[in-house]
Amino acid sequence: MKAKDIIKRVLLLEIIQGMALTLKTMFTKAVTRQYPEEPRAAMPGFRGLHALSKDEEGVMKCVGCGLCAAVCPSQCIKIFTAQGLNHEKVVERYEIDTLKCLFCAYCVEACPYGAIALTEHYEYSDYSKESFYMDKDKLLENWDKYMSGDKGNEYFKRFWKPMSIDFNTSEEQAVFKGWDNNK
Amino acid sequence: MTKTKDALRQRELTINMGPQHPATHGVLRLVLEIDGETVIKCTPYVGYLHRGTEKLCENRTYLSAMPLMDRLDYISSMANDVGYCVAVERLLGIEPPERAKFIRTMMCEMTRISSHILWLGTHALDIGAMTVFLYSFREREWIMDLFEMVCGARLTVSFPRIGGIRNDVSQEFLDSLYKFAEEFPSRIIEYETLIDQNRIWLQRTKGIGVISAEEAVNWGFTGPTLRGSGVDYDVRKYMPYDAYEQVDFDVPVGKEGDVYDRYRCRMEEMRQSVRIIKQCIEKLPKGPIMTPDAPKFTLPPKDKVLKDMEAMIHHFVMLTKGPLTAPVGEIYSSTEVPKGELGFYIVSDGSGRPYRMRLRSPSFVHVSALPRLCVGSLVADVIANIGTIDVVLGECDR
Amino acid sequence: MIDLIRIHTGDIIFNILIILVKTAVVFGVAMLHVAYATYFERKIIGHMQVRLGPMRVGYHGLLQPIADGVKAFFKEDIIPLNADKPVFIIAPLIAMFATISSLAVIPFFDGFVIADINVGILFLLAMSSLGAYGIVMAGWASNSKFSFLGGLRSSAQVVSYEIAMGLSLVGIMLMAGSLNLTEIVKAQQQYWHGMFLVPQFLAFFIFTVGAFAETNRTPFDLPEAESELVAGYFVEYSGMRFAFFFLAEYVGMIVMSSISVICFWGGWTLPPIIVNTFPFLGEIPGIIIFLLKVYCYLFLFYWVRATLPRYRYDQLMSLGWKVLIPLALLNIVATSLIKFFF
Amino acid sequence: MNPLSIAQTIQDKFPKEVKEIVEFRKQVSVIIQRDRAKEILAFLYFNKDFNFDYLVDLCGVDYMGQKKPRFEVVYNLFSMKHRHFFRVRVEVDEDTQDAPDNLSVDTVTDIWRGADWHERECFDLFGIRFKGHPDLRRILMPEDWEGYPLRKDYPLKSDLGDMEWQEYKDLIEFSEKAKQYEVR
Repeated sequence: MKAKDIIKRVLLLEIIQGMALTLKTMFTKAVTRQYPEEPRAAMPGFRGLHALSKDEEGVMKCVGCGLCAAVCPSQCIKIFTAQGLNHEKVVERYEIDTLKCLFCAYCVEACPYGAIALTEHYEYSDYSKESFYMDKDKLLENWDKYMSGDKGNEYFKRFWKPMSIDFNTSEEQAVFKGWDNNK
Repeated sequence: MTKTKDALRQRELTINMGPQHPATHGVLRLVLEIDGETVIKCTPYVGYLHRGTEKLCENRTYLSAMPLMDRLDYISSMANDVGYCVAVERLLGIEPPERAKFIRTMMCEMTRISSHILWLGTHALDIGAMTVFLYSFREREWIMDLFEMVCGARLTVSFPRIGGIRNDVSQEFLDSLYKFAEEFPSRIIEYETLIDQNRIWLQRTKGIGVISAEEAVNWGFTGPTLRGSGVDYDVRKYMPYDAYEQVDFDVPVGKEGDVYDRYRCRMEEMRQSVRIIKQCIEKLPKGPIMTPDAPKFTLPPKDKVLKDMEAMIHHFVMLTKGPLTAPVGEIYSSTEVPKGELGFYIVSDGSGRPYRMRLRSPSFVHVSALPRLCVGSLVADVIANIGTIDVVLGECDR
Repeated sequence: MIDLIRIHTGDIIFNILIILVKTAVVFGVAMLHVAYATYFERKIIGHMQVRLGPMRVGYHGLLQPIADGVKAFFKEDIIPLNADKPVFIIAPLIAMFATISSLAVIPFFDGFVIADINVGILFLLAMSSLGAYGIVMAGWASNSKFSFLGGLRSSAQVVSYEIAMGLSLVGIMLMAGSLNLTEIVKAQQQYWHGMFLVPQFLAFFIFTVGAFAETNRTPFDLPEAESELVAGYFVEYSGMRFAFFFLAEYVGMIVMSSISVICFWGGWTLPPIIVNTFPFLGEIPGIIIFLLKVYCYLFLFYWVRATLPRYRYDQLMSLGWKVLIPLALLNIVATSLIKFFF
Repeated sequence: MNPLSIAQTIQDKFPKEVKEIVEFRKQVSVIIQRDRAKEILAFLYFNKDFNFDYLVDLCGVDYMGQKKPRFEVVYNLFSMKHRHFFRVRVEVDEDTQDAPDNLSVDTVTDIWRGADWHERECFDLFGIRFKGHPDLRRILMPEDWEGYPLRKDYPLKSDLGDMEWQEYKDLIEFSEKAKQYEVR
């Protein structure tokens, strides 16, 4: 044992092992992603830029109940309602200060109608602060841009009412199915 | 004689290490008085990242205080969230369902791995082994992707909820997590090939920052920093929360209480975490992910909100005022986050907001002991000591 | 044509002209190699760390060193208010010129050397320790505590490793019987293996460690230990002056590699046993063999940097004084005994 | 050891000081008076049966308008040897004209070294002074900060106007000035 240790020490064995590892790694594929050329697709359900959803007829779903604004931890949602012609509630302004938002998606969880969504879009840097202040039109536009069609419906099915699904457990809940099948 | 003493005194040099310094891991500031290269006095200054989390919590409902917890120890946000939820659940006296417990445990251990490999990378980088840093980031990225897959965010997750979790995991996630658990141990061996037996690493870490078991307890050390000194104290074992009772794992302890032992402890902990993750996946039961037994403290199911008047009112009240029927009392609840013991002392006055929320953060205690570890050693050892206590200033300053 | 010039100018002026041309060629080629040594370092270390290295400027980042140079040249030159101005300005120049003048005595291939002096090795050792003055002065003149510590560390380090390195080369001198670098290369040809690396492996090891320490490379990069002293002696330097230090380090690396190649690897020659078996290999120009060997040695620098952690100051000292110098002395004694008896 | 019996032992030993024993969710705490607080804590530390060698946490609580002694200093204790948990709540009152030293407790840094920064923090955020503390300075807030932020009467959000912290005002002013250099 002792002699073995001395030999190891003199021959710098552990250093040679380390150097062999770095040399071996040199010939493996790099994990770097060349970002703007190879963009990274966000996973479904990513909490990115906000959007106000529309129903099938293209009308905004939001009714202006203000729950999202109440629950928002950073208080970045502002809603102003007014009375319409037939004495109904009309959402006059709906504004989100994106720079304040911390993307916890509590608003999505709070909304009883599924009117607000977080899209998978995450590249929205800009030079001016004003462009991050989303008003109603911009938010609705976001919906058309990033969530139109089936994507929006799918989003709400999977991420908007997760609790409701699981109070009564569905059959296809994910469980471990053995390591061999998914190698 | 006094003249000579004064002349000798002239040789001391005051170095301001931080708040901007490559090795202080954030905005920690150490004022070092050095004589040659030997540190004779060390004074840490913290508070550069103080955001008043405790004050903010007092003015928020239990639900909306949770995103603040993500931002305490931003390396291991999931563990903080779980710790917070466990604390509030203990206060409210509710119990999450089994499936949620297992998923939370799984997530906590993923966080532990991600935090420890980030620690390993930066610690090794401080000591000069820069390749370990990039290897560990390769795996950290993998865990981040898994987090994103399950909850849509990579760093500030806000995933658990009081009484359960936010959403269920997918089959795809479980499979890829199992794959990760299968492959990760070979990656640990890779890191160890580079540094574990390396003579320079051994010289830099053995016998540095030694602290005995009694002293470490007296200073209030927790987590791997304490276990490196040989104290077998792990909140997961002595006061199990979530599914830790139902999984089998060991708590590695060190012997000498030096930097190397703490490093070994963390490396072994990662292996144990992999073990726990595997068991969690294998044992994951079917069932609800949000407790149905405590309708007063959790949000009602979403499809009920628009059909049932009571549920609707409850939904509104829960979101705007918090759980109004919270019991009066105070509770201290601690969980084992990667850095140590994260404690929540919550005083409730029966309203929907905590009356007083106190956060006992491990980093704060560990930083306070830096002078004890550093005085008498060399400047290079200060770096090793900052690394070994695994400090995150967001948590330290709160 | 050449004869015409010689007739018209006379011998002395002609020789000076030749030397100037040689100097220009060596300087230019060396600078190009330095530029691309930085590129290869970043590429090699990048790939060792599962990264790609520079990829943006040009095809696979090939123009990166040029972009770096342009950037460094046009950057604002900042001199701290309380710095010792003349010393602050001189320091990078000293570091730069000390290392570059080392190139003068290095024979790149048979007959191509600017100054074929008889004390080549001594000149190299002297110049490489002169470079330390630049570092010490930079550390002092910046009037910053971090650079001051870096300067102190550097002076201590260079002093102790200079000895070990010099002593390790004594074995070579004994074997070759000369201090002239060309002679040393030629002396290696009388063995079948064609390089002193084989009999002098101990000296080679000591020299390598010493070379790492002399050029402030990992694991001995204490003067610029980035995690402790931020950047060590050049914390306060920026722009062109910073680039000078940077260049000096890389020229230093190339010089050290060249010394190693000349003294241990047989310079521009191939081992006789290989040339005798495959005669066509003897046709390869010496400069190519020399450069290949230099790049292999440079690769070792990068490789070690990607693998090893950094020593601590006192450990570095004890390694130098307690391990390397005794070993070097042992090597000298053994070499002399062998020389004497056989 | 059962935490209730620990509380009982303390009450037997210090009948005058212990005001109340509270149990909530299986966690027991004793509310004690300030004067002999350190003695009781030292007793908990040195007694072989208790051996509370680990001070988990030390913090202040402000019960403004809820309780008469306004503040409480809470010590959460744990024993590594016996693995039991206990809480001691020390009541302290506001400073008044008659008793200018009311808002202070004896330090426990000489028992638990880890209490050092917890006490500093408590001083910083509540203004509770710890007598005998080696280095009682502000820790999280800037050193020239006025007021104690975690007190209930400290506003969360305010328009302080002239009372605004001077350095913050300077910073705002500077950033206004710096705007002219911004590239548009």
